[in-house]
Amino acid sequence: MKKLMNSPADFVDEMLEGLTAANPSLVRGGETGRVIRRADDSRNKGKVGVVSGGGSGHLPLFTGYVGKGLLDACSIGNVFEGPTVGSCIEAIQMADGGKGVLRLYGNYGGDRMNFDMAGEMLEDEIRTTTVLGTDDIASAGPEERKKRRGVAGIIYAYKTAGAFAETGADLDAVTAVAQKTVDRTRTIGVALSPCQVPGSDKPSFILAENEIEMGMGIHGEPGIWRDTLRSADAIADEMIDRLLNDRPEGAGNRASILVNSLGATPLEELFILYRRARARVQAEGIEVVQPLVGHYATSMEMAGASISLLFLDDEIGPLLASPCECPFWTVR
Amino acid sequence: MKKLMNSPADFVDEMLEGLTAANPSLVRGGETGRVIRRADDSRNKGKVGVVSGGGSGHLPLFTGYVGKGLLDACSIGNVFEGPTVGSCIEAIQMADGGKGVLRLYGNYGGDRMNFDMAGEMLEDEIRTTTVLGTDDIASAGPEERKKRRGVAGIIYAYKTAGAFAETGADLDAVTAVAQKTVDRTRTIGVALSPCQVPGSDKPSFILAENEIEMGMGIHGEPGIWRDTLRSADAIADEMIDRLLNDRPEGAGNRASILVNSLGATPLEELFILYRRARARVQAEGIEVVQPLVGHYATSMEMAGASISLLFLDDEIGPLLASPCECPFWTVR
Amino acid sequence: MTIRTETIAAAVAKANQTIKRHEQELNAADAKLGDGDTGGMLARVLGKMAEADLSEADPGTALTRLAKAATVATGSSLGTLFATGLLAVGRQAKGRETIEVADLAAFVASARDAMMERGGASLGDKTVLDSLDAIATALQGKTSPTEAADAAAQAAADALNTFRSRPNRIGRARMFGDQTIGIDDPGMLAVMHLAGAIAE
Amino acid sequence: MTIRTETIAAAVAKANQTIKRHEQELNAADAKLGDGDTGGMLARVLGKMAEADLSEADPGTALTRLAKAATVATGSSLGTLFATGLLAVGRQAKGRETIEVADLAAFVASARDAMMERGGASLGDKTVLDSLDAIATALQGKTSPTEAADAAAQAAADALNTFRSRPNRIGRARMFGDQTIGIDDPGMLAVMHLAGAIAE
Ligand SMILES: Nc1ncnc2c1ncn2[C@@H]1O[C@H](COP(=O)(O)OP(=O)(O)O)[C@@H](O)[C@H]1O
Ligand SMILES: Nc1ncnc2c1ncn2[C@@H]1O[C@H](COP(=O)(O)OP(=O)(O)O)[C@@H](O)[C@H]1O
Ligand SMILES: [Mg+2]
Ligand SMILES: [Mg+2]
Ligand SMILES: [Mg+2]
Ligand SMILES: [Mg+2]
Repeated sequence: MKKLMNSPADFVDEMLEGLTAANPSLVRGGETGRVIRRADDSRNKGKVGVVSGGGSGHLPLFTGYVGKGLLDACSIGNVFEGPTVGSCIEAIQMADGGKGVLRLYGNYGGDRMNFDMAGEMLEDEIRTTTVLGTDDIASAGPEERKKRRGVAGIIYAYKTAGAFAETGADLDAVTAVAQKTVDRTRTIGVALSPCQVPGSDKPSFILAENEIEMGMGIHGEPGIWRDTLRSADAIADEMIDRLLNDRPEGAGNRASILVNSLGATPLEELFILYRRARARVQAEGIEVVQPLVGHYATSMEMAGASISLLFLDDEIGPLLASPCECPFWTVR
Repeated sequence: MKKLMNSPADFVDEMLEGLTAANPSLVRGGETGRVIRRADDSRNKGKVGVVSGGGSGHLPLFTGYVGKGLLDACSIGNVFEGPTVGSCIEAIQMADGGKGVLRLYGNYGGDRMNFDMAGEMLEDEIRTTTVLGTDDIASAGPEERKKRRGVAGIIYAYKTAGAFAETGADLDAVTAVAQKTVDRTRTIGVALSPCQVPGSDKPSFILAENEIEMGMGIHGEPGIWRDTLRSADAIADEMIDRLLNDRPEGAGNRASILVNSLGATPLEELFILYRRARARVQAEGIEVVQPLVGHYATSMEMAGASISLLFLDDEIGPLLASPCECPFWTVR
Repeated sequence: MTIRTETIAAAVAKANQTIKRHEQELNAADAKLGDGDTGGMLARVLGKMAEADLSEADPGTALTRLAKAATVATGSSLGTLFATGLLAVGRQAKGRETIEVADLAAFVASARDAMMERGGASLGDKTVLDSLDAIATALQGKTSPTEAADAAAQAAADALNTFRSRPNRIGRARMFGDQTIGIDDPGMLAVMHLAGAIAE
Repeated sequence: MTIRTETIAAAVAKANQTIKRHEQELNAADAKLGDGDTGGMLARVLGKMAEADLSEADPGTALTRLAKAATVATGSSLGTLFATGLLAVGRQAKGRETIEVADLAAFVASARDAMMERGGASLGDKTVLDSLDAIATALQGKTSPTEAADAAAQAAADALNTFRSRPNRIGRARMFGDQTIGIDDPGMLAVMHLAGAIAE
């Protein structure tokens, strides 16, 4: 697999250099150099901080969502590795304006251990809470929902928690909104072709010519089935069926749809998927609001797409619609 | 090559359906169904209209740039085919608020013939002018600059012409600004892997494992050389060298850089390229302003990237910085 | 013999079948020099033309309707040029109940000229223009339909052979420069198949 | 025999060499069940540890410095657990000039327990915990360094063999369920190589 890169060892740092050079609203900080924070420092805003973190290779996740009404800071690890405990500590410190910090990140072992350690090490100085993204319905059954991994749908929780924090809400309230958003978000992905970790001599998995995998994870974790390619409508139908079958309690009749490219899949195909997904959701009597179609959470050059549904209620609906501003997502 | 699609014959129409469903600021119109116009109809804005058009398969080009401060309407053809004359006529009509319409599109045979025919057929009703995007330095030498094809850099002309039209400038003035922007824009691309036209049974070209082509066109037109993959810095250096060697007269010392994915190449790699490109341009004593890094003009799932430079002057600098709003590019 | 609307409709039907048969061959020829869509595009265009309603149309009107069907089906260079040529011929035939075989040479020449004007290419650039030019010349003085059809088919085949050893000088293919020497121009190849089909 | 900071430094150097040699093998083992980075990650971690400045450090301080080097190098599950284990052992050794071989069993057990607490896995889940548990048991009562090293290496190899036929129950590998039966856990494979290297 060909990549436009220099030494694999420099991949993440050079990427962060370019990211911040191109986006002056993002500042790289900390001794580790592996934290991105808002240029308009959150510490003197007297608001609850919201931090995230995760491995590299998922842009715009995670660092790209630092901005007003979203994240205050974000730690970032090597490709597909959790962020180091040092970078998690720094991210929490940079987000802390004295009102505490929500740690909001995906349910992966390394991420969890490092954010936990960071929280423990700071517990005398900064009050922190945790919400884990667990939106991927392919990764565990409904009875084991807490074990599910987090994928693209976490950006919905960034949005609502970030927006609520901007209103001056306290840490417990912001945490509750983030948790509710995660609880009401469902995602499923379909992979068409793999990606390759820089420096590795093999792709992360292998799919035969014309083979796809439903429910595969963003690092190549196994999915629900592997079979030959089907039509976009058939694929969208199955994804929407599975999402609707896993509807949260009290889902209501308004939802946002996120159709996300895993990387190489172009906008054309996303819009073809969205067209069907929307029709299917509407046919269930659910109103579709604030749709998102594009590259929101990727796995480098992996081909495929994910579909997420966020079932809105009267609290998180307005928070999704309220203003936010980062290089990859603007609401006005 | 695997694609998330239904029948190839429906590819473009289903894509447009999804595009407009996801983006209420874009309205699909005309008898042909192959025109996108602003939802806030441009016809009663008393301004010069700016239209573009081209083949499908390049999203966000061309239709994605319809919006305030950019295009008023856009005709769209089948994948890699020019827009039909009927759709060009409709696009011009939808953009016309009585002050004339600039036809601003890439220098490709089919596009040119159809926009020419449309202009001729409307000449008794609507005054139109033409500016052709010719930014791709790999497609002809400096002495044949007018023969060059248009690639990603055309979005700069959308931006300046669109912004100038919003100020109430007349058709000749808007046309002159578009032409000046094209004259001051230079692009070069590098391809890593091909794309495939829906319905075709072969990719548009073949590159061996580890082979790349410098200067290849967005439909697979031949480039400058084909050789094994090099480091991102070496590639960025060559691209910037070639762009700077082809600097327009009176280039000045301020430029915008656009690092654009041809489709499959992820943001991580674009930022690694941008980091180097920016450093090289700055080392020439050129200030970098308003950089753009992302998916701005693609060839579906083609892997690779293009770099464009727009050399600013006191007229187009402020036009690049002034507000615009479309689903894929917002300036405030 | 005279050419009526039914003659035109029959020719379109034949051409449509032929192009379907050669669709992937033409795509492959175009892929060597361009974007590999000549066959798919022509199949679509001729398919739409074959569906066009030619009822109660004199030959001129029929040709104009066919041209419109082509312009609705595509905006590609070749498709648009094809429509341009049909429009030009339709304009010549305007108001006439029938067309004589003897008129064909002038009609093809007028298509060629309109296409030259629209596309900006010149004779010798190795395009469909060169095929049409050869056909126009070959048709001169021909009055019997079979004689005319054979001459046109032969001229199209000869033009393809003659130009194979020259470089393309227009459109996407131009950028391949001397690499195009020895390679068939996909547009000329298509004209050969079409002329051959009508001759049958 | 007693273990000093130099003994620890030498062991790290050896481990570093060994891991480099097995980097792609470990990646390949992880690729079957996870994201294929175990080898690359451990090579990076041990490389950083080998560079750590252990001058003027007693064993406890040395272990803590090594743990810090590991936490700076990675945030992966295994790397973070590895650092967690080293920190626990460092805490036990705190203030002592030397460590006795006889202490090793308890030290490894404390690493195992700290890692269990941090990672939330249990014994039997087919992870490095099971290897460490086997090593801790094997070290019990061993006082000679070679005897201890051999016992540890053997225990790690045995654990790998024993668990091969069981399913993984934690982390990414869990999701493959019974497909993991018959496959080596990459973390356990790494412990086997490391224990083997130190035994040499
Ligand atoms: N400007 C032109 N004048 C005459 N013929 C042209 C011109 N441009 C293209 N052609 C013909 O069209 C053929 C290519 O057709 P097609 O593949 O449909 O075009 P494209 O994909 O470049 O839009 C060429 O082989 C050539 O014969
Ligand atoms: N929670 C855990 N507890 C104990 N060991 C674990 C845990 N998670 C992972 N491991 C061990 O780590 C190994 C995988 O390491 P690595 O590839 O670095 O992790 P990842 O890529 O999943 O972050 C597994 O083989 C297992 O032995
Ligand atoms: Mg990993
Ligand atoms: Mg074409
Ligand atoms: Mg073509
Ligand atoms: Mg792993």
